[in-house]
Amino acid sequence: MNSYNAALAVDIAGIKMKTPVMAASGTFGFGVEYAGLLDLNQIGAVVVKGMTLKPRDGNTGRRIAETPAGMLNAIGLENPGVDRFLKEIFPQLSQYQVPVIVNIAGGTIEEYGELARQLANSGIAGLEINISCPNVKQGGMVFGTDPNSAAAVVGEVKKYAAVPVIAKLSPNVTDIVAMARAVESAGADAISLINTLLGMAIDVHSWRPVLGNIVGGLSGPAVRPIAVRMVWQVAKAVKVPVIGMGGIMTAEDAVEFLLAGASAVAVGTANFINPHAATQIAEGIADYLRQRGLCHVSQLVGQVRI
Amino acid sequence: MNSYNAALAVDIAGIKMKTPVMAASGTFGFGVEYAGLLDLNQIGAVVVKGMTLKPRDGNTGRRIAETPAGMLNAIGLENPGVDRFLKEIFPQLSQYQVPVIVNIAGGTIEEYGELARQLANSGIAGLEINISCPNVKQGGMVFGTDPNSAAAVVGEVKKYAAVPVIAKLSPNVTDIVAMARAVESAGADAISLINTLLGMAIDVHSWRPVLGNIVGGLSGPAVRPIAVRMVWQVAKAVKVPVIGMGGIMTAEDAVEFLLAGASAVAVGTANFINPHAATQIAEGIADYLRQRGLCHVSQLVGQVRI
Amino acid sequence: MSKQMEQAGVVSHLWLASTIKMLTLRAPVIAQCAEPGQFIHMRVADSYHPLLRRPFSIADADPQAGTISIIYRIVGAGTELLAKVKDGDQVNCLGPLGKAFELNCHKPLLVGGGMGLAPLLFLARRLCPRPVQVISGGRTAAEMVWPALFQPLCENVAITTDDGSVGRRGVTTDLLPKLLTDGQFDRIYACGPRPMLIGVAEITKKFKISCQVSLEEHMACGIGACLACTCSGTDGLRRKICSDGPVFWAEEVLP
Amino acid sequence: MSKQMEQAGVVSHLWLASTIKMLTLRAPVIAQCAEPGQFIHMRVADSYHPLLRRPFSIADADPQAGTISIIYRIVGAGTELLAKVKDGDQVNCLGPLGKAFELNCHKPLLVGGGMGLAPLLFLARRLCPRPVQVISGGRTAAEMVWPALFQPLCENVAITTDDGSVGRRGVTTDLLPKLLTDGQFDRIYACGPRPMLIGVAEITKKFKISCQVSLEEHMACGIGACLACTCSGTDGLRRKICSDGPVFWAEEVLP
Ligand SMILES: Cc1cc2nc3c(=O)[nH]c(=O)nc-3n(C[C@H](O)[C@H](O)[C@H](O)COP(=O)(O)OP(=O)(O)OC[C@H]3O[C@@H](n4cnc5c(N)ncnc54)[C@H](O)[C@@H]3O)c2cc1C
Ligand SMILES: Cc1cc2nc3c(=O)[nH]c(=O)nc-3n(C[C@H](O)[C@H](O)[C@H](O)COP(=O)(O)OP(=O)(O)OC[C@H]3O[C@@H](n4cnc5c(N)ncnc54)[C@H](O)[C@@H]3O)c2cc1C
Ligand SMILES: Cc1cc2nc3c(=O)[nH]c(=O)nc-3n(C[C@H](O)[C@H](O)[C@H](O)COP(=O)(O)O)c2cc1C
Ligand SMILES: Cc1cc2nc3c(=O)[nH]c(=O)nc-3n(C[C@H](O)[C@H](O)[C@H](O)COP(=O)(O)O)c2cc1C
Ligand code: FES
Ligand code: FES
Repeated sequence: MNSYNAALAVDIAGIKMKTPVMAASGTFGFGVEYAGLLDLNQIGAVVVKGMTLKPRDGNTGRRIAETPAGMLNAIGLENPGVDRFLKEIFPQLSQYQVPVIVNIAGGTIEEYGELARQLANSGIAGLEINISCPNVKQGGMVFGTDPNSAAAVVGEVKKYAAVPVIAKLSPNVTDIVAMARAVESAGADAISLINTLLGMAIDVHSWRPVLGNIVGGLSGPAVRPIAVRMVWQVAKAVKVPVIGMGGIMTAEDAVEFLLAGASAVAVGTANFINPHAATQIAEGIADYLRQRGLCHVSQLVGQVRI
Repeated sequence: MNSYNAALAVDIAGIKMKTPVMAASGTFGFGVEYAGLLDLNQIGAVVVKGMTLKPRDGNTGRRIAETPAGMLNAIGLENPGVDRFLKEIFPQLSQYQVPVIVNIAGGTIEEYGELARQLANSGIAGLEINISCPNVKQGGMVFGTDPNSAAAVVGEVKKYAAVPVIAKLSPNVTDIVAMARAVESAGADAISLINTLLGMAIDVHSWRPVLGNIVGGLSGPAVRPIAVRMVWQVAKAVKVPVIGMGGIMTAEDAVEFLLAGASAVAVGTANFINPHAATQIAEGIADYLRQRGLCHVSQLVGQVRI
Repeated sequence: MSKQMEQAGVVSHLWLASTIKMLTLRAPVIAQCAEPGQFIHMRVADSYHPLLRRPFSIADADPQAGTISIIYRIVGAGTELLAKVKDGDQVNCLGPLGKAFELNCHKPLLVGGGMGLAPLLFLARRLCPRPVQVISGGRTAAEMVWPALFQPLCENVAITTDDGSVGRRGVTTDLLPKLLTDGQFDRIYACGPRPMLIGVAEITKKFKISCQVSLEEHMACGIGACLACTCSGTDGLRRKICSDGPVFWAEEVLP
Repeated sequence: MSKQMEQAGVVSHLWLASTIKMLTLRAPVIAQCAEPGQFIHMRVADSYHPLLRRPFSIADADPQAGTISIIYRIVGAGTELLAKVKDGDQVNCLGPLGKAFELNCHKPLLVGGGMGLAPLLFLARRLCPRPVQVISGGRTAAEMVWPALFQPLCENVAITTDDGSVGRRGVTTDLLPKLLTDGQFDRIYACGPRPMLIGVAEITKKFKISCQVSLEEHMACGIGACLACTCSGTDGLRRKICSDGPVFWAEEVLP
């Protein structure tokens, strides 16, 4: 397990990771759920579920649906709130050496700032700003589809944040590069993409939407070509590191994102299918490097030959 | 075969179709290619490959790639040009009773108008304005991602068109409803959606983009949830009929679009996998109606129970 | 030893009814620590079609033989694929998952509707040699595969069907009041459709008998990470059905 | 009778080399009208994974027996799935597709590289009893399954391999000039990698011998509808490889 460390270790905007393979927000709980199944210390970073100031129950009704090579989710940011996170959950997670990144979601710009303030000296490794959740009425994706609003949120968070700030972009936009440039100018230390694509499924037996929330976010292999395209476009346009995700199931999928310009990747839906996905993908990247005589993963980043 | 006619016949903005299942542009050639395999007269309408004023060779290099439950294409609007279409191809196709809709693509607003003018009295049943092709540098999707440009194109085409005009929308936008409203206000008689989503694939062996054109359009079952969501949003917002497409493989998939609000559907990628898709899906819809004691397909349109 | 991912070989795969099969797998690690009420989360295909795992209650486990069994109904694409699995094939299982039934009782009554009887079968085995009674509810005789499975483990198997084609016409809860009046039961275990569970919980509350229920919800991760399956407890706190449950005390989650 | 969609039963499925298999299918309608150079477009899975059909040259067809054969190399996900197909399974085939070789010659020479030899095998059979000679090129001895297949149909089988492990070390075009000088051939048929085809076309042009080549491209529809597979002819007009080809006169499509 440790043999690949040298080749895989990366530093994303100051967050030091043993491997470039992170666990994506909302798909890895608070990390501890997976502790019995894999060695959390062998994961690049754990991005915890979207956190709000107050506890949230999330959406009612059915929350997930399968689609061809993908899934829809409409969890609706269920979470225990930042207080309980800091008091009850983070102490468990901080026993591991893995960097913990907290994904934050506010209903107003001020709430994002307040979340950053409350998390400032907690010992977390980074903040990921979720301006891209398609499953909540207020905030969420609204901030993620307008460059000015996105920049305002990032600016506010940067005022209070003591750790690197990652802006997570929504793919539900006409111009992903404009969004990336806006958050970079506002001070984002890194950019992650993509969040889920807004989708819908209807049950042809009951004539009802499959999801209680009517619409939900599409993730999984189905969206990978869209994600790779957006990572490629954004990585060319910004200077900050890009964290790529969207449908990564295998080491080859991860390499595709690295070649497109991602400095690290995150694994989401794959965790549900294979709980060892994040560590196995890291091992697979190490093998890939070894087979090609490469000594570090950075030798892949952005190397697509156009 | 004829038993389902009464239940399935639809009139989309004046185009009379035997079934609500059309063949999508670019996936059914000029119809005649499929003539040996199925009865063209049993298809709702044939939408022919995107047509330009001058012949086009399309993109060089590899033009298609498979992705999970989907495919990328970067044909680049290869076509013989409107002259040869009218002289050599349309006469073959017009021997059938199936309505022929011509998908038109211009590099400028004037070119769209000129295409409409040249096709005005040719005997075609309708025009579909392709403002959404992701695979050409000029025109194409540029018009499809800005409401004002889209409206301008539709307005120009309406000046010359003697047949119903369908505006085909791109899904690569932040606000599909704004696009739909813009083309409706400009006079579109119907709206079709979705065209393909811009995607990319990289070969991890050669480090090169799989497609010669680098990026391409994603279609197939993978995109269906996105398409259903957009059809649902648009159908609620406009008065003109909506033609739904994106990943329809089975009659149940088609019913999902009808319930979401589409008055007709189009089958694209499915034609490649099953050349009988369009007719079999129509038969499947007829069965679906029969099993539920419904006497006409319109009883499904927009009936999703929210 | 707790939850594991295990590549399990098919030992046998039998039809019990026209849409119901029993699958027995060699999964020594899961078999070793499985307790009644727990489930396994299974991949039914190696492709992305379907993408997600499928949860099935453990209907039996034999630690000596290293085998576990599930009993399932074919209801959609995933179970249709699963039904094609053959002797010698391998299936990827995650388990045992979830919280098990509490076995601290003397005279239990098991109430199961439809496929909800699967976890109760394993429970009945582990409750032996205590006297076990079961009410087996279902739609119609053709699906009533359960009495034969429960008979060797139980004192008494009462049957209800919706259409009266076997046993009493009606639902399981129709039988409950009389049984509870006469039977001196000190624990009810229930698994089945939600309306049934609500009915059972109401009646047992009236009779002041402790009751455990097993809930179902659509699941993605199966281990408490994705929050697809949560519900609100009666205390207002959230519960994850996959990891805080599927077994709960009735009053914890039902009105 | 032209192209059809036919559900074809597997008659036999044999390994010819470690990554090469021959699949024989009962497909009476396709077998009836197949001509050498044509191909079938095949579904290798019922799921969406992979989504598209796969094209394979018809390597043999027996109208009496109602069977066709393909010979294929396992190179990716689709051919890996295909390799698992068993006797009695059904595969969905579209065919016969494309334009066939013209058989109007007296003394043909067949030049094939790698899997390009598959359509030439069917061609050799249909050219009989004319005297047929073939140059069979490949990478290495282990993949050289072709001589044994061509032997019963041909006067002479010349062999080249990249590594010299069997036959002459080199490529098929190395042998061409001498053969064309001595052999009085009146037609060359070539199928294989593009650089080989260009080489063959150059040499045959010099020798003024008519030459047909079979091209390959990634295909979606296989019937001329999607334009995935087009190329420019030497006259500047576009050609669809799937329906105007895959067989072309060399000067039509090659420099
Ligand atoms: C903890 C748990 C234990 C289970 N144990 C068993 C068991 O022992 N035997 C058995 O036959 N089934 C059991 N199920 C249900 C089983 O998981 C589903 O029937 C199966 O996943 C359906 O897969 P599919 O692809 O065939 O159907 P799909 O095509 O996915 O769905 C078919 C129908 O089943 C419904 N369905 C699917 N999954 C669930 C679910 N998780 N909860 C409720 N409804 C669902 C769908 O809404 C749909 O109406 C259990 C479910 C859970 C959550
Ligand atoms: C008209 C025609 C006839 C053919 N006949 C034969 C035959 O008789 N025997 C045989 O072994 N193969 C033949 N092929 C090639 C065969 O279709 C591919 O090998 C097959 O589709 C690969 O599928 P896959 O999913 O295993 O590989 P993929 O994972 O799709 O691809 C694996 C590799 O093969 C390449 N490839 C895939 N399809 C094609 C193609 N159409 N043209 C060129 N390269 C391709 C890919 O670029 C990639 O490098 C033929 C192709 C065409 C177009
Ligand atoms: C069930 C589920 C819950 C998610 N919750 C969040 C969340 O709380 N915050 C967030 O930023 N992204 C969330 N996401 C998005 C993922 O982090 C990721 O961006 C997306 O799923 C694409 O990656 P994938 O295809 O690998 O899953 C969620 C995704 C899923 C499937
Ligand atoms: C190979 C290919 C070529 C296409 N060419 C065109 C085109 O010329 N004009 C157009 O408007 N849409 C074109 N499309 C888009 C389809 O008409 C359709 O909108 C899209 O593929 C979604 O439907 P599907 O998922 O059923 O394929 C093309 C799609 C494919 C796959
Ligand atoms: S299924 Fe993921 S939390 Fe329960
Ligand atoms: S493969 Fe579609 S035109 Fe040739």
